[in-house]
Amino acid sequence: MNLSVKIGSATFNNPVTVASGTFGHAEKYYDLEEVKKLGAIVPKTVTLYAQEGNPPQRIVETPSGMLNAIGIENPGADGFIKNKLPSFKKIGVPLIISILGHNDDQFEQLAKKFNDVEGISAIELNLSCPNLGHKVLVAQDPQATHRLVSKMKSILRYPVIAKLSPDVTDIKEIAKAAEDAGADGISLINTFTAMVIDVKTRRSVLGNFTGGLSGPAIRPAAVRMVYDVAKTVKVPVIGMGGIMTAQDALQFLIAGASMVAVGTANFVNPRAPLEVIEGIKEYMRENKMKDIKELIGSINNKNA
Amino acid sequence: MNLSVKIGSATFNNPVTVASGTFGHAEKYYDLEEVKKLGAIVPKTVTLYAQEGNPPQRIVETPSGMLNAIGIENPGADGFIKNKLPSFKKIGVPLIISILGHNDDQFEQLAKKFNDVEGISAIELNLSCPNLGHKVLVAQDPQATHRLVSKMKSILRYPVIAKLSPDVTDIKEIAKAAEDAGADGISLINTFTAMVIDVKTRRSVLGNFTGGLSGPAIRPAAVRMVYDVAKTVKVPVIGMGGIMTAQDALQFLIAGASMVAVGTANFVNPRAPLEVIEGIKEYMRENKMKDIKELIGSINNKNA
Amino acid sequence: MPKLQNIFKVISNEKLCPKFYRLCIDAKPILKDILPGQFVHLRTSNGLEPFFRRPFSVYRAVKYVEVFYEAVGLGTQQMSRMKKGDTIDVLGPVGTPFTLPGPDIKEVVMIAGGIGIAPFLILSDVLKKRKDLQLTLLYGGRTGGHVYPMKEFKQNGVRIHIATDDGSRGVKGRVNKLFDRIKPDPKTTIVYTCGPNPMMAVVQEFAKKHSLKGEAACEEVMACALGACLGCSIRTTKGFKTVCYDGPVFNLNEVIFDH
Amino acid sequence: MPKLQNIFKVISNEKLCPKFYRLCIDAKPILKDILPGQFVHLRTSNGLEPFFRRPFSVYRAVKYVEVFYEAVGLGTQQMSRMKKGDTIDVLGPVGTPFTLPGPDIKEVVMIAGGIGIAPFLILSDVLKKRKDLQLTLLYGGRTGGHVYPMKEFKQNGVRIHIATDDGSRGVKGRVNKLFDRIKPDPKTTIVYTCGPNPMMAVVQEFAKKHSLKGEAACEEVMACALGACLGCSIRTTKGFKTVCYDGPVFNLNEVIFDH
Ligand SMILES: Cc1cc2nc3c(=O)[nH]c(=O)nc-3n(C[C@H](O)[C@H](O)[C@H](O)COP(=O)(O)OP(=O)(O)OC[C@H]3O[C@@H](n4cnc5c(N)ncnc54)[C@H](O)[C@@H]3O)c2cc1C
Ligand SMILES: Cc1cc2nc3c(=O)[nH]c(=O)nc-3n(C[C@H](O)[C@H](O)[C@H](O)COP(=O)(O)OP(=O)(O)OC[C@H]3O[C@@H](n4cnc5c(N)ncnc54)[C@H](O)[C@@H]3O)c2cc1C
Ligand SMILES: Cc1cc2nc3c(=O)[nH]c(=O)nc-3n(C[C@H](O)[C@H](O)[C@H](O)COP(=O)(O)O)c2cc1C
Ligand SMILES: Cc1cc2nc3c(=O)[nH]c(=O)nc-3n(C[C@H](O)[C@H](O)[C@H](O)COP(=O)(O)O)c2cc1C
Ligand code: FES
Ligand code: FES
Repeated sequence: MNLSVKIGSATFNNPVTVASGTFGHAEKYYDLEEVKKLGAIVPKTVTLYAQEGNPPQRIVETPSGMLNAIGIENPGADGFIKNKLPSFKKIGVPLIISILGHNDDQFEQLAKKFNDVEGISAIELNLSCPNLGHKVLVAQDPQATHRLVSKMKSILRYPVIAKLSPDVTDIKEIAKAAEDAGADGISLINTFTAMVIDVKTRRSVLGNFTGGLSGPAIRPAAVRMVYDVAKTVKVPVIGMGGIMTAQDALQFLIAGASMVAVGTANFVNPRAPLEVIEGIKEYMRENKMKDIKELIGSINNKNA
Repeated sequence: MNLSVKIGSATFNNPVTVASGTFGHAEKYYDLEEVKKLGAIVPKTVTLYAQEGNPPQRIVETPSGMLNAIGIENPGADGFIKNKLPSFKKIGVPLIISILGHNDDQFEQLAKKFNDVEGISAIELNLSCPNLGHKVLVAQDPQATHRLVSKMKSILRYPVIAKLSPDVTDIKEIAKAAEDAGADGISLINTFTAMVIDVKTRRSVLGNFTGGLSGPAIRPAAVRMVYDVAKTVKVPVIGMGGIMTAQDALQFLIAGASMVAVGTANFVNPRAPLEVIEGIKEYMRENKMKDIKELIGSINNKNA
Repeated sequence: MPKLQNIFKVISNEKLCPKFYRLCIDAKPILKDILPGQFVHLRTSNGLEPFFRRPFSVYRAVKYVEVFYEAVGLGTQQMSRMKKGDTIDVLGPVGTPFTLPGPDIKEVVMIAGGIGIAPFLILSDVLKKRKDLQLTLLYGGRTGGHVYPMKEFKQNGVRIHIATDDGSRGVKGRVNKLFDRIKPDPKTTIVYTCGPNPMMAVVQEFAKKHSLKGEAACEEVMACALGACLGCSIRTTKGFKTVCYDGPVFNLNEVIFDH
Repeated sequence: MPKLQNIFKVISNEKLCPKFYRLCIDAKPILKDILPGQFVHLRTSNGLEPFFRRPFSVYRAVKYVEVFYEAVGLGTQQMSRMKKGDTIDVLGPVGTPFTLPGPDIKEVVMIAGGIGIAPFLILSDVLKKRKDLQLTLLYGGRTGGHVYPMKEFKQNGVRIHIATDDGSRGVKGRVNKLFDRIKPDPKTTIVYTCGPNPMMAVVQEFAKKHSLKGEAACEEVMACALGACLGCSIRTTKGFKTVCYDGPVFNLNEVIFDH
């Protein structure tokens, strides 16, 4: 059974990865033999300079999901490359590095830094992190998306994946802009901007006031956006949003995603990504599929 | 304790209503004495001509919510006015009539028909129903929203409430356009476009292919949009999206909504709207509030 | 706000055979209003999982309101854990009941598949009072292992013919294998059916062929069960009809089963 | 994918007093790895409600892994219904444990508020082996009605001083009313505290005043408990630190309790 997929020049043994910001690789806790089974790993977004992140409370439970306002706490590009990348490389699973700049110049410097690094498979542009107090996200603006993706493509020697925000009127338009600018792949969805108010104190529960909604609650919206994007662009799509089980992941693959990312589920069931891989294989066996390509985009959309 | 609120020239005894499409008034089932306690009733959206609605399956459960693709099944304006309105009027609760036209002319004709009707309090413009196969919804386009609301204001003798879709990049922009065009109130949110795929058949579960996501799953996104809109416009806001309990409704009021609508919750707990009214009173008592105005927009947003 | 949302006490919740249970609810206030074919919409959890209530035909409404159910998923599994003394949020009775046979009818044929037998015990409870009626049940089940409480049907004087997919009880095959057991007469025979759509489609053909009057108790996923959301519509020759309000009982010849 | 996610069997789940329970888990594979101050992250439901796991200090790890918990909300209420033989999904042990006192330390003062007593039984289990140590527990609770299993602390040779808000047991008032019971010496005394932030803030002041070394076991809402999500950060004098990975045990003087 062939589960391998490609994004640009990068090949992955299977279509299951972990979503950025939801997989902290703590050597002392993780079972490397199990982690090795992942199709790819996407570490938390790296910014040019270290960020200490948002004030607490940073997360809160919501019905079938959660809000987060971490604020991309990270050691910065140099710190990441020096202190974290080596242990990620040791795992031996293809790495997709997520980067975010607070302006074009920072994105440019980030691209150059990672060009000089060996042993990574692709770069994911986080165009959609809602927790930085921007008025408008890059991923909410087709022109900005096109401009930034083109620039990144002109610099990066690695395949470029554009990660989109669901807080848009027409996700197809943004995806198309990224593809036209040369993106090798599109990943979606990031979180929906949201908030929870503590009625006792009449304050927002999150220290950052607003946060990003993720988890099964948003899955139906994510599946629909992935379907819309997959039928709009020719490049591979990485689908995510509320995947807890293989059944959930199959919805995204059937809708047209070439890869799926498990995010929030890692917090509830750290074994979810492996269970998803096993479940996809089982489904393909039952349905006599020899190649994951038979599954990807196999939706019967007569009634679309 | 004063719970009454105003939208334009219309006054409501309390800020709790039912969301359009979620309250079918079946005389043979409902306890009129209880229904009388509502602040207002918003019947299902009425279109100019009768619509038979979408093919089954029309609804499906999702994590902490549901999808619906009813397709605005309704008897049309004349049928509604003749056969349904009288029994709604009999209840004696202020009526907010939700209307949707498939083009400006239909909206115009609907406005004229309801101008000729007595005993309604306001008109809600459904600018956001995602289940009619439109490419772009009116509520996704500030210009179209402005144009349509102005036209409706120029015709209607009743207060006009613009109901917005959450499937937009910047809800504030749409709300502002509606207010600038003279809307007496803004109601939000309608459902998020979404879909569920049956992995056995590889078809969309809903006969209409996509549907609208509602229920507690979307509440955190709804609260944030209501907060954004309430601080952007001066006209009253009707907040909705996943309200199941008084605690949920309080989040919307504290965020700045002058009224709240209970929707999907009616299906799970038909008494939810009454429990919400009671819970709001209790909260005001505990917090020594004499007027609902002390509660509306009382959020402490220092950290915003 | 409906009159008919009530919190009642569970009297018993008996496991009859693997996966099949009988829930007994102390529901005096609604007991007398229930008509054969109507259903109750039960909240199986106080939380959000599952999100919807679950609809169940009333199986019997003599002393208590009884529901005969199969544990197929989360909601019915939660029900299967209910114990005497627990409270349950019951919405109902709702829905359009069976039309009882007119004076010209002499034979009532109830054709059920699987759990579709549920609405027929209460129907026979009512019809047994009419001594001039011959009650027959054609029942198709997966296997004899699922021993349904046929005793009560017998006590109601119902003639019972059984078919099982594996032949472990009664005739081997689907319920249509039992059609030859009845001698239908268009003027004096009426058919009531409840079960999977493919089965009811076969019954519809059979009724058409012998031009029999009949009714079908249908299923669709439901939200409100009050005719409010218009979510449970199915296709009929008269357009979309809600299963919860226009149905669940429909004229057998008007239902379009191809969905 | 962490080594330490396991499905274990519940041995017992005893109700000690209204709302306080003691859950006993058969967790041999991890039993020996657990250090005082570490915690386990429990999945209280197989469903999505509540959505997160729930963190609990290990109360004792002798024969079984024990958790002493208070039923405050949905997750702990679900736990309170667990029975012998049930399975439970346990993530852990995780977190940074207490630093055990050095050879120069002669007196260990454990200052606990409410359920904050949980991590101190296992601590005393370990420290009692050091005969040169005087173990003291200053405990502040709501009311004497909540009879905590002080017996085991006594068996570990712990000197116990109790204060209750309503004075129904021990001194009336907060735990700070008990500070005068100890004669702290900066060189030989160490303070460990766990409880509500306002209480630990008072303990911090007290420690500062007498320039005592100490550690605090802190709380924050958690998602992963593996240092992955960076969601459980609190303020410290050294910047944001995760309670699950850098903590839950922190240097008492470095925690900023004003959140
Ligand atoms: C009017 C009516 C009367 C019914 N009477 C009975 C009865 O007397 N006894 C009984 O056991 N069942 C009855 N059902 C079916 C029962 O409602 C479903 O089995 C139940 O809702 C399944 O819930 P669940 O959470 O256990 O399973 P789910 O996890 O919701 O689903 C499990 C399986 O059941 C199917 N299902 C879910 N909801 C429905 C539904 N509303 N109708 C049909 N299939 C569904 C799903 O598609 C899935 O295949 C009736 C349904 C209707 C509409
Ligand atoms: C490291 C650590 C160790 C803990 N050890 C214990 C223990 O040994 N025994 C024990 O009874 N409790 C302990 N707690 C607290 C326990 O995790 C919470 O009481 C529990 O998560 C509440 O879950 P719930 O669903 O019952 O309540 P919820 O409905 O989630 O909340 C009820 C109340 O508890 C508060 N709460 C929720 N989650 C937490 C949390 N993670 N920390 C603090 N308060 C919270 C909420 O704000 C709310 O006020 C510990 C917490 C942490 C972080
Ligand atoms: C705690 C947390 C932190 C996240 N951090 C990042 C991040 O740093 N960069 C990013 O692109 N997405 C981040 N995300 C978004 C996820 O990668 C993912 O797009 C989103 O959560 C939807 O998937 P899910 O529902 O499976 O979690 C984060 C999500 C969570 C819950
Ligand atoms: C079954 C169903 C039918 C609906 N029909 C309409 C409608 O006809 N017109 C409209 O403006 N909104 C309609 N809505 C949207 C609701 O009015 C409401 O805006 C949305 O569901 C969010 O609120 P909730 O989460 O409380 O349901 C419908 C929602 C549901 C679930
Ligand atoms: S379930 Fe709502 S109309 Fe039938
Ligand atoms: S809970 Fe995820 S980092 Fe602590």
